[in-house]
Amino acid sequence: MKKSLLIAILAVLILAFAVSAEGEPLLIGVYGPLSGDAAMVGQTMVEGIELARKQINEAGGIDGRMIELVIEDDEQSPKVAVSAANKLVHDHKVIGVIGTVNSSCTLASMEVTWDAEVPHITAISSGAAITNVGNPWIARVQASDLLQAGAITRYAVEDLGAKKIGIMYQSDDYGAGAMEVIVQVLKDEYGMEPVANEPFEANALDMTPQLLAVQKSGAEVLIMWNMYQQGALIAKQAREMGLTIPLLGGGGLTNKKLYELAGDAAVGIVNSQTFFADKTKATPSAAAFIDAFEKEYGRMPDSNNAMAYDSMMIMAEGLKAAAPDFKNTDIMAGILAVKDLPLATGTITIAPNGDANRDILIIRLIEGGKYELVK
Amino acid sequence: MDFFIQQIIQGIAMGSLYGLIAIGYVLIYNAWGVLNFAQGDMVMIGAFAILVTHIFWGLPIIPAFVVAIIICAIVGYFVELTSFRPLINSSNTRRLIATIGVGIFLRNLVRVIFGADPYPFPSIFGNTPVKIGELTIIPQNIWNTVIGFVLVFLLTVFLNNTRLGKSMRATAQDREAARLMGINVKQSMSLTFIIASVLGGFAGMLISPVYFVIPTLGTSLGNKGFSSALLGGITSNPGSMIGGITLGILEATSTNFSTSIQASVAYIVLFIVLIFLPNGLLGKKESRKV
Amino acid sequence: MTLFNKVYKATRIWILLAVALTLPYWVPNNYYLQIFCLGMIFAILTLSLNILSGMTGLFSVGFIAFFGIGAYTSAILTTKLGFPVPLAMFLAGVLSSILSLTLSLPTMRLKGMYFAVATLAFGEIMYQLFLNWTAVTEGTKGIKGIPALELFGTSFRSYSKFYYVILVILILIIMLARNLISSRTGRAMLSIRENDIAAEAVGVNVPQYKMISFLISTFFAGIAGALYAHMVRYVSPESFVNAESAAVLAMMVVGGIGSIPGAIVGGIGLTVLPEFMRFLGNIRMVLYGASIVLIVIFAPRGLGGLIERIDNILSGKQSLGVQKKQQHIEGEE
Amino acid sequence: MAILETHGIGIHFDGLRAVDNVSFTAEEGQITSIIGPNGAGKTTLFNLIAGFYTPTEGTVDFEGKDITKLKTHERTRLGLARTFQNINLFRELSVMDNVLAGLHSVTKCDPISSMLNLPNKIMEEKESKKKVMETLEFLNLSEYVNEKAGSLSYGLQKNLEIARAIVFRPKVVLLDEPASGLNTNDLHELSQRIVTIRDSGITVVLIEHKMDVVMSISDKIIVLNFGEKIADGTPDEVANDPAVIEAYLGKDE
Repeated sequence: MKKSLLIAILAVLILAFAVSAEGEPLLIGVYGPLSGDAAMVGQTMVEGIELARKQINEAGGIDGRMIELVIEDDEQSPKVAVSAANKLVHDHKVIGVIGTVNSSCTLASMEVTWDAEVPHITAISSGAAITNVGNPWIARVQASDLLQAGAITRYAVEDLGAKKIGIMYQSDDYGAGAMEVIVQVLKDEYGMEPVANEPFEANALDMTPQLLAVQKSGAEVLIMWNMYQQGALIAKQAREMGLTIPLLGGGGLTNKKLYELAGDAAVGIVNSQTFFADKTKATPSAAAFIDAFEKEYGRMPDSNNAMAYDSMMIMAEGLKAAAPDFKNTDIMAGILAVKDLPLATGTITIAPNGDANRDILIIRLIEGGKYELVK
Repeated sequence: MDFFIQQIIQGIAMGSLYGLIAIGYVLIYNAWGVLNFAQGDMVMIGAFAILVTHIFWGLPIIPAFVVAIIICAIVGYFVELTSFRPLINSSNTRRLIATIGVGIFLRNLVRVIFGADPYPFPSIFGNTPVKIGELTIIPQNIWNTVIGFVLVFLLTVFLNNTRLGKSMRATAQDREAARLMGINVKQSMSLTFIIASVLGGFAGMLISPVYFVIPTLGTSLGNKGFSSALLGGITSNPGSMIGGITLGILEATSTNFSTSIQASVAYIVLFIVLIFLPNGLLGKKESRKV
Repeated sequence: MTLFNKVYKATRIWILLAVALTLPYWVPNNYYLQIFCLGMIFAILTLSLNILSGMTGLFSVGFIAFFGIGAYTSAILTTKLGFPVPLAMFLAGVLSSILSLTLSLPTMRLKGMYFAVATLAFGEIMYQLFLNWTAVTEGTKGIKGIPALELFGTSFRSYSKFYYVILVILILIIMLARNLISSRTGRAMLSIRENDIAAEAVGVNVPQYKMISFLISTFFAGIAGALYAHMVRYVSPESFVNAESAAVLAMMVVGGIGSIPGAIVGGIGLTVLPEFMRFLGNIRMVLYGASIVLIVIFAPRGLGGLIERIDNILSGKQSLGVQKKQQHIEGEE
Repeated sequence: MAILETHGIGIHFDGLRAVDNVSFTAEEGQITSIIGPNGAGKTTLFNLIAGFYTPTEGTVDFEGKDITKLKTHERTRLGLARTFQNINLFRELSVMDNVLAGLHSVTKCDPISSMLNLPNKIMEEKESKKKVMETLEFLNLSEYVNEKAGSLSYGLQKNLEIARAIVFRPKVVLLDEPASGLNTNDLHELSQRIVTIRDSGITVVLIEHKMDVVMSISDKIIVLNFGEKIADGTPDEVANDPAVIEAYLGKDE
């Protein structure tokens, strides 16, 4: 009795396997911080990718084959990110990888995809180093620190006419990477030096020592490079101590929490961005994305949603180009061949080093926690 | 000069919070002989307790504080009962590791319940800065400093002048002798732990209006707290307040010397104190027993 | 002693060795192999910490700093100065050892908690150094393109080859640690852990032996760090944050403080196990915290104690039921 | 010849004089006992001689050399061993390892040879174990060789302390109340053993409360009271000294 049952189950399993083998799905690996302090960012990334996958599959997949996602957590740790990438590549045998968030995690784990020669797109990491080590298997949708920090610095000097620029940054891979770019751009393009350059701990609460130093330096503009939590603290504490100079920053500031935490102190903060969720001003492709996202999740997408969505779309371009064999070299070639592709975060062209070139947006937080497009 | 004074003012505001956190370390160290690495997370628990009572439940501020204090006491008692009492006769190594475990547990439990994102908390005493000449002072900071000192004063009075306080002190000095004197050692140790937890939580309640409420609130504050405790002398309650303010001022003024040193100030101070001033600023010398 | 006991005793080490040597052939794929490699590197680190904390009773809360020093040293020597990898790995151990003097020399007088806090401060300061000393460490950008180990014309870039390098080093360090325990030096360390007053009375120069313990343990930790650097081939400060120190401590506790097999099981176990618990998300960390406390309370000897007990039963030294008193290098203060 | 001498040694803690201006000599090859009521400063005197405390005044001479500035482990190396009144064993280590540790000051094996199991280590370990077994046999401890020190009975632990102290053949051994907690049969055996230790060429300095032990085996007795020396001499001289009788009057042993 038992034996026959076992045989029956086995038979069903084999059958099921045989059926699925026909239209075998294309496995794409996704990894990001899904637990810990950055879990929200990881979650938004997965949402964007999931939406893109759904649209692609609903449109008939790629060469008749469906895309299936395998999702792994990297806990925001470089060590775990390496394991996660290995799991995707070697255990799940995915044909493409999207991830992760922290630049240090991407840098550590892209060695794995590089070695295994698996096409890899990072949606959110901005570290300049990712695309300048000659890794032929990586592409990036996020605008690198070079682009973002460069754009904000130019905005500060050219549009605001600032002669004295102060910098504050969170001393980790996100903040320090951008700080170096700002200093470089100021020096190379304008022959200037920042009047203050103050790091703070990534989980610091009291920003006044740094703000006092900025105030003393007589800076006309403060460029801060950090996430929205610290952004809120800086805005609040700067206003409290009477420092009223314009506050500028990077994409990490864009979050509805920024206004919730800092209130009116956050009004007027200007930051660089790759995506602006305003249908009236958006390109048709971006507007379509906003519509679809709102329908799917019942809220407006943020920039991470958009970049993750674009990552999946660019991966799909690679897959299309490589059909029906889906050879790794063909997929990567397809990704690098993307040119003037209208997507959620703009019209994207992938440069030979893997970076997605597009215009950087500058946005400003206005009354009520809304954003307006500056340029 | 104004700039320097402004730095000092800021240092005192932050430092008195460090001091308040430090007292929790001191109380537990003296009664239990262990540095409680979960003390920083009690600060976080306090911040979340007031968030829940005042914002989520909508209690007016005073009852909200009272209920939050009760929550902190309960959490403190739970930690003592589950992770300190069973290990009372274990080696220091084990007890230290247990406190690290408790910290990880509390931090992540709160994160599971409330998420990793920060919550705003409205100012209780007003965030509109007061201008005195060129100097800016934030009312909340003054209040925090004052409340910090008042609490330390009350604690000292309690420990020196009440029967319960005296038995707590006797227990901290010599557990065996206290037992012989007829003191309920178990009870006074529990009480010490609960008071330390409440003081830690209270620091969290004072901090939340200045900053915000987040599960990782206690990690760096905890380190600053025990640095202050050791700087002040781990055997001294008033010492921790002095230690906290000293550390606060050192941190605030460190930006004058080097921009990248601020994050390490607490640890460099700690290292120097341990080497050159092992009994801290106000601590008593621990004599050697053969 | 039954025949089974005898056979077990005679063969256990060979069986273990056979399993270890053939592992790359029967794990399903490279992912599992990589997890094992990482686990073994952390086993070496846990073993190093055990020499300091388990044997000598010096409790370190910032131990990952020496792992980091080792990783950075080997990374910098190979990428910037063109040192051959094996030499760089050795020097990683040496430098980690030398830098440990900056911690151990001034803190030798400190006891218990004070010492633990000093190590924590040291760990934080080292992290800030990795982060801010950009000229040498590349700061937050990290050091990229670290070469894989090459020996006698063979590259050990693939996990299946590097695995054996780690295995050999792990076995070597286990042997060294075992020899150490049953030696004059090891007994001096154990005596400090057990009773430093009596240690002085039998003529042990306590500060000197604490320092020796430090030098040995950080040498191994530095080697572990170098192995990590050449396996991942990228190092950045984020890998050496204080939470990692707590993770190594947890490995030591779960394995059993002072137990060599425990350190191996703890290091590998706490690297491999989380891989299969990751679906739990944030709850995993809650359970992690709770299990540390529970193990400290209810299984003070950790898995190492359990393994030693099973080993004793299988080799006939101990009958099932009663636990005979046995020598164990772990103690109560 | 005096092997151990103190000259006007003294120490005070927080203004309290624990030992005050004590001078005494222990002759080579003799048993010198230190007696006195509880709190007379006997153990403190031992701690001064062994180097656990630094004296506030006075000096300690060993074999005619001033050792006041030497650390405890340096004094042990010169051949000055001790036991503790309140037992300081390595509780979690085996009896074997405890006594092996006692050989620390006369063995040489360095950390590198220790880890690499070089021939010099193997030789030394073999010899050390032989010495340990001899000592354990002498003290009737051989059957416990693999037991954990902490699991032994109080009396055996006392014995083990002696084993650890004499295993390296020190020149002088300071025994702090070896008889406490022993029954009458054991007392006799202990006395015999202390005499044997002396006869083997180790000078013994003894703190003891059991007067019959002290009186029967001592060559010389020093009496302390309130940190000061009030008498010294042969057992007979001391027993008849009026100052000693006064010190002990009303203070029951």
